[in-house]
Amino acid sequence: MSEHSHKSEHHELKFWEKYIFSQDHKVIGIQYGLASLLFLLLGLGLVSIMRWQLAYPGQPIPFDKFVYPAGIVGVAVILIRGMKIGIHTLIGVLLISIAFLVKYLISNDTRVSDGIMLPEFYNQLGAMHGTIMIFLGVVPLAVGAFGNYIVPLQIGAPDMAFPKLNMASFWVFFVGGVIMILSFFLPQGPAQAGWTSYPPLSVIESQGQTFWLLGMVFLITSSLLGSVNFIVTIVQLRAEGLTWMRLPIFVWAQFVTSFLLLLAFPPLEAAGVLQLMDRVAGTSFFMPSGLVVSGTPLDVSGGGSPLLYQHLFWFLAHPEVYVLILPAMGIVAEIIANNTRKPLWGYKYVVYSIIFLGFMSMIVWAHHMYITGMGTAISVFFQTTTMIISIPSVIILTALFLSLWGGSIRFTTPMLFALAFLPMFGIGGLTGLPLGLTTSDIHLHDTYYVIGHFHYVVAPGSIFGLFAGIYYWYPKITGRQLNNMLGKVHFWGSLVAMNYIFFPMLIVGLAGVSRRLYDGGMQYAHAQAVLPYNEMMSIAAWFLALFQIPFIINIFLSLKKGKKVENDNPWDATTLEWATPTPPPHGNFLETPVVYRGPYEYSVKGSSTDFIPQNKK
Amino acid sequence: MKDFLNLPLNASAHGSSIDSMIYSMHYMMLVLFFGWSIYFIFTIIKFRKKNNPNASYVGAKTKIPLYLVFVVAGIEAFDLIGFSIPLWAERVGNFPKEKDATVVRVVAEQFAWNIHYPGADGVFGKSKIELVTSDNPLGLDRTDESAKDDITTINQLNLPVDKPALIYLSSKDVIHSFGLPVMRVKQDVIPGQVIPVWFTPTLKNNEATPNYEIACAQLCGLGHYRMRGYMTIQSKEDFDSWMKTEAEYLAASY
Amino acid sequence: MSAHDLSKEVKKYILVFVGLMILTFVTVYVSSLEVGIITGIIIAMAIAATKGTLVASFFMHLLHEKKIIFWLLIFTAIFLTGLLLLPILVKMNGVRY
Amino acid sequence: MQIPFTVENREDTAVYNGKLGIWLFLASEVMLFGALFSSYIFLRVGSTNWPDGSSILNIPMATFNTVVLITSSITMVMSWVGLMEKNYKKFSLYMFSTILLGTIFLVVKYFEYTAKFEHHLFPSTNTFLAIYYTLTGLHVIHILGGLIVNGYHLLFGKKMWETEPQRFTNRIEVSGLYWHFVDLVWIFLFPLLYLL
Ligand code: HEA
Ligand code: HEA
Ligand code: CUA
Ligand SMILES: [Cu+2]
Repeated sequence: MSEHSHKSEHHELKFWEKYIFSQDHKVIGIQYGLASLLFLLLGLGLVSIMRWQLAYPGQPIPFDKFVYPAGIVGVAVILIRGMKIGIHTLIGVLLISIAFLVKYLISNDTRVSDGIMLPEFYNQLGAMHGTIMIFLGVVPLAVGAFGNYIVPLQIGAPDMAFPKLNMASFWVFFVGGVIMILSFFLPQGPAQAGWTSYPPLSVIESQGQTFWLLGMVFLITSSLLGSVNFIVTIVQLRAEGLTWMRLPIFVWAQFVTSFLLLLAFPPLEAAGVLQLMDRVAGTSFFMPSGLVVSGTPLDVSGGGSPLLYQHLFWFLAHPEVYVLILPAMGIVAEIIANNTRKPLWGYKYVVYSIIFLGFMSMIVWAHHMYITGMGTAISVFFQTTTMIISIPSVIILTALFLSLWGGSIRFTTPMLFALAFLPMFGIGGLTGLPLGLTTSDIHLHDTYYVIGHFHYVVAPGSIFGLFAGIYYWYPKITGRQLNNMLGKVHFWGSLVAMNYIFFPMLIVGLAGVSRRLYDGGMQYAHAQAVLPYNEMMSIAAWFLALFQIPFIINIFLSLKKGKKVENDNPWDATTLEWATPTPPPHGNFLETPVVYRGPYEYSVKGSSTDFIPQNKK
Repeated sequence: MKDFLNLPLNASAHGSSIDSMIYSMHYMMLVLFFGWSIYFIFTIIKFRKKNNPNASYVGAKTKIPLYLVFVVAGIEAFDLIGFSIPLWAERVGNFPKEKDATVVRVVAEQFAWNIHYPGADGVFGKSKIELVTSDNPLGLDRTDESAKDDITTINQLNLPVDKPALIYLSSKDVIHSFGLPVMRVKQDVIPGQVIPVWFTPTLKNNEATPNYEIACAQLCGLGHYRMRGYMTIQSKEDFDSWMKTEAEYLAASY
Repeated sequence: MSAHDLSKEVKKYILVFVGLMILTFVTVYVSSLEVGIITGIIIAMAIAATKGTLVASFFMHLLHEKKIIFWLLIFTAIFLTGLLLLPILVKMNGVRY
Repeated sequence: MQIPFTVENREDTAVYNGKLGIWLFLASEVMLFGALFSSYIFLRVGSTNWPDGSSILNIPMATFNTVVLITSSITMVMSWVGLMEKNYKKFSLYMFSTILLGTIFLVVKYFEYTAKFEHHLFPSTNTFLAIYYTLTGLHVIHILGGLIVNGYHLLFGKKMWETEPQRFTNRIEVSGLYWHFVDLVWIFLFPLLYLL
């Protein structure tokens, strides 16, 4: 984000052309990054409120006590350097808007009565937490931010193939996000039928659902535009000599991810359009005949099928979970190779596994629907595909584990996150197996076990992978290192806190406690034994939130105060993004790079350095 | 060691096979997890920069871990073919005959379970949505001959022990999920469909646990968390006498 | 593409156009016959598929197209088949008493 | 650095960026309409009283529209031929006809819709009409999109044609691919909704 280091080739760009409606993939990547980090923060905020109700059902939410102090601190931070505008202004504005949002959320009597959360509000928080985390947090960060910033650099391209389309894709995403945010301010609040939005419930719910659907249509469109761009970029703009089997794993991951987005998102778009019709035009695509809602027959023509929606939804949403994990795996692979100073073990196995994973992920979707009344034949099909799809993940993990052997491991902050990713994703993945078999899924379906399973893969899995990526590429993006001490606090705090949150979920789930319970299962006899865990998980969640503060401080502080990098390749890495100036100028490379070797040529015998960049003859 | 997963009490005939499957999966998971964890910790200590300043280009030469993948696949296949498929086929394909079973209709609504017994004649009376009122949530047409003796309750399911129960699930409004944790039964209730589910209760309720629970497992609106029903498993005699009282009560109220 | 090739192409386009027109009227005509629902669907879909193939092969130049696009389309076709077929199979294989 | 292969083909893939891009986009469109077709079949198979499309909808109008759309496809491809022959006038003429035909399609559609509304046949009336409106509505949106792009080429294309003729020809080819796809979708919609 610094102005020096490049002569503008054409005319001087105006501020808004350069930073707002920019067509430069790097600026767009940063825009995506900031937006998605804010959304992650919001998702975290929502879940922090939610966890209060789970820990102390029926007790007034105390968070409004923090609102004014936070607001005052915010104003103070803004004024800290007089009327000067800078990064501190941003932090201050952030604090004030969070304070305002929390205040707004918990001071509305359709959501909170006498300070006590109402069930509607709990459901809204749950639905929006899931939606925001997945569609506005992790996907835009993994694909929008890292994909945009890193992929063109790693393949030696001057930009994405279609810069205008790239800009459009960000702004369409932005509109989608704004719609989702606006829905919080509706009189009856945002969507409350879960992130899965199963009809008929979602069709008879309040206005927020319409906003959710509209927002989703925008987000989907944005992803579609983005994925076309990524695929064309990777296929067409690879530098000379950069053959397919020389691509960094991260690029492979983005490539397959883009295909998943491209081909799996349209069915959800269809489902969204049909549900929108059901809500707005009174059609009955998902509404069967003869519904009676709270005593009055529903006035719809009927004849629809609720299960149709579930098929369309999961046809996307299963591939979607691999969209969440593949980029993170790619980042982890990059970082492991770099910090063990040796090539990845089994590059080819990993590549083939990623491709196979992508392919298989399109035909396992109904494992989310075992309990909807599935016959034997179809269940055999989906169980088998589900078991088969676990194999490539096992291979990827095995390869990453074996890559450590014989390395010279450096425990840098990105490496810590990458290393933690392995066992954490392992727990998440392994707990997917009993869910993948119909018979054990009978007991575990829709319990906290599922919640535990997927949080292990998305939080200490995907999110850790993405954190690792931020720590790893920050020097390239800004020219400065993130602070190591703060990074380690962030890492250890998050790792411990997350395990305290998500491991108990597995235990609670095995006891048979349903998910999405407003009171955490307080009424149920079978939940009594595991109820105490609720408080523990909540406290850990708040600690987790606190441990993000060093990270936020680090991100902003290091922009100005971080240690300057000495050269363009501070990690002594091999891939092409490090062959650019820091930060890369418009057009990226000073001269068109040519690639002579594979992506991870570390510790090659007979070489003077322990790494040989891809573009070195 | 057998109960380290803390599964809830099992009160059905098929439950133990589900449990042993869950256990068998978790044993495999534990072995894998601890096996890899030991390797992991060992490796990151042995090969940290201090202990191993120069990395080896070749790294691990062994391919044994790849063969481990086949072992994992083998265990998965074993669980799939040996347990899951036959058990599932039993659950969804091998229903008891109506005459051998306690047949009940369960109609879910926001946020209650309507239980409907066919009564002495063994035939369910007709329901009509026009007749739905708060006293008659099922919209049962009492003028229908076969409906006269039908017994309905709300949130209270009684079943005799050791006799298969065959339950027809349907919903009036949104999707619910009929979950009986102690029976290892869970079935989504989809509006517009009638879905059967069956199990054989083997454990009577007693003073200490006067009833079991029906838990709604699928988000169905703001009252999802309180959509709880009770299930009482009785001896055949107790069940019959309960039926009789209900029938008398019904006769008295018409 | 030389001028000669182009005029050959144009001839093809016109032939395809005529074919499409004929097929359009054939499909309308067939639908007015009483052929039974299944036969009707099969005929209508066969005609539509033929027309679609014509458009794709000639107007969209798929016949001359490059490998990479074929791969993409094969890929899509596989998933499309899954998408079209599986929900129906699932519907047919539900739990029933 | 310029972005490579915006005009000429990349050697190993033998396509230019735009062409690969549009085909990818069409692949996702295939999945979109595929999902909707799948929903149609799903609902229809499960329905006990599916109305006969031909008894509700106007077949002559739709047949006319089919003819219009197919014709617009050939004019579209001819406008590209015009550019290949370096004949801008031919291009303009055919492009204009394409837009005209597209507009006619929309006008006919408009009359079809209003006729339905007058008979109180709304999306909420039954599932057949619901899917009819949704599928044709989505198709109409696609036509509109195509018209806007083609209109842009017709009105503002001259400048690019004079400076970068090859790039402009590519653009027309790409727009053509999209337009033919929209035609292709209609070819399936027509029998599915009107005739079966
Ligand atoms: C990033 C996201 C992600 C990933 C990668 C996965 C991966 C997997 N998931 Fe998960 N899943 C979700 C996200 C994800 N899932 C979400 C969000 C839901 C819930 C949606 C909702 O209902 O709201 C869900 C729900 C879900 C269900 C439905 C449960 C239910 O509702 O009843 C099922 C069932 O089959 C399932 C299975 C699997 C399987 C078999 C894998 C496999 O791919 C996993 C394969 C991985 C392994 C097998 C690990 C291998 C590792 C080793 C062998 C090494 C071990 C070493 C150490 C631990 C040190 N998942
Ligand atoms: C990507 C997906 C994702 C992620 C990352 C998370 C993260 C977390 N989730 Fe969430 N969750 C879901 C997806 C996700 N979740 C979904 C889909 C559901 C189901 C919803 C439904 O029922 O419909 C769910 C449901 C769910 C529930 C169950 C609700 C219920 O069933 O009633 C709970 C309960 O505790 C929970 C908790 C948490 C916690 C404590 C985290 C923590 O890990 C959060 C940690 C947060 C971060 C790690 C953010 C860090 C980023 C920053 C701090 C940004 C910094 C900013 C700048 C620099 C500007 N989640
Ligand atoms: Cu009914 Cu949840
Ligand atoms: Cu899945």
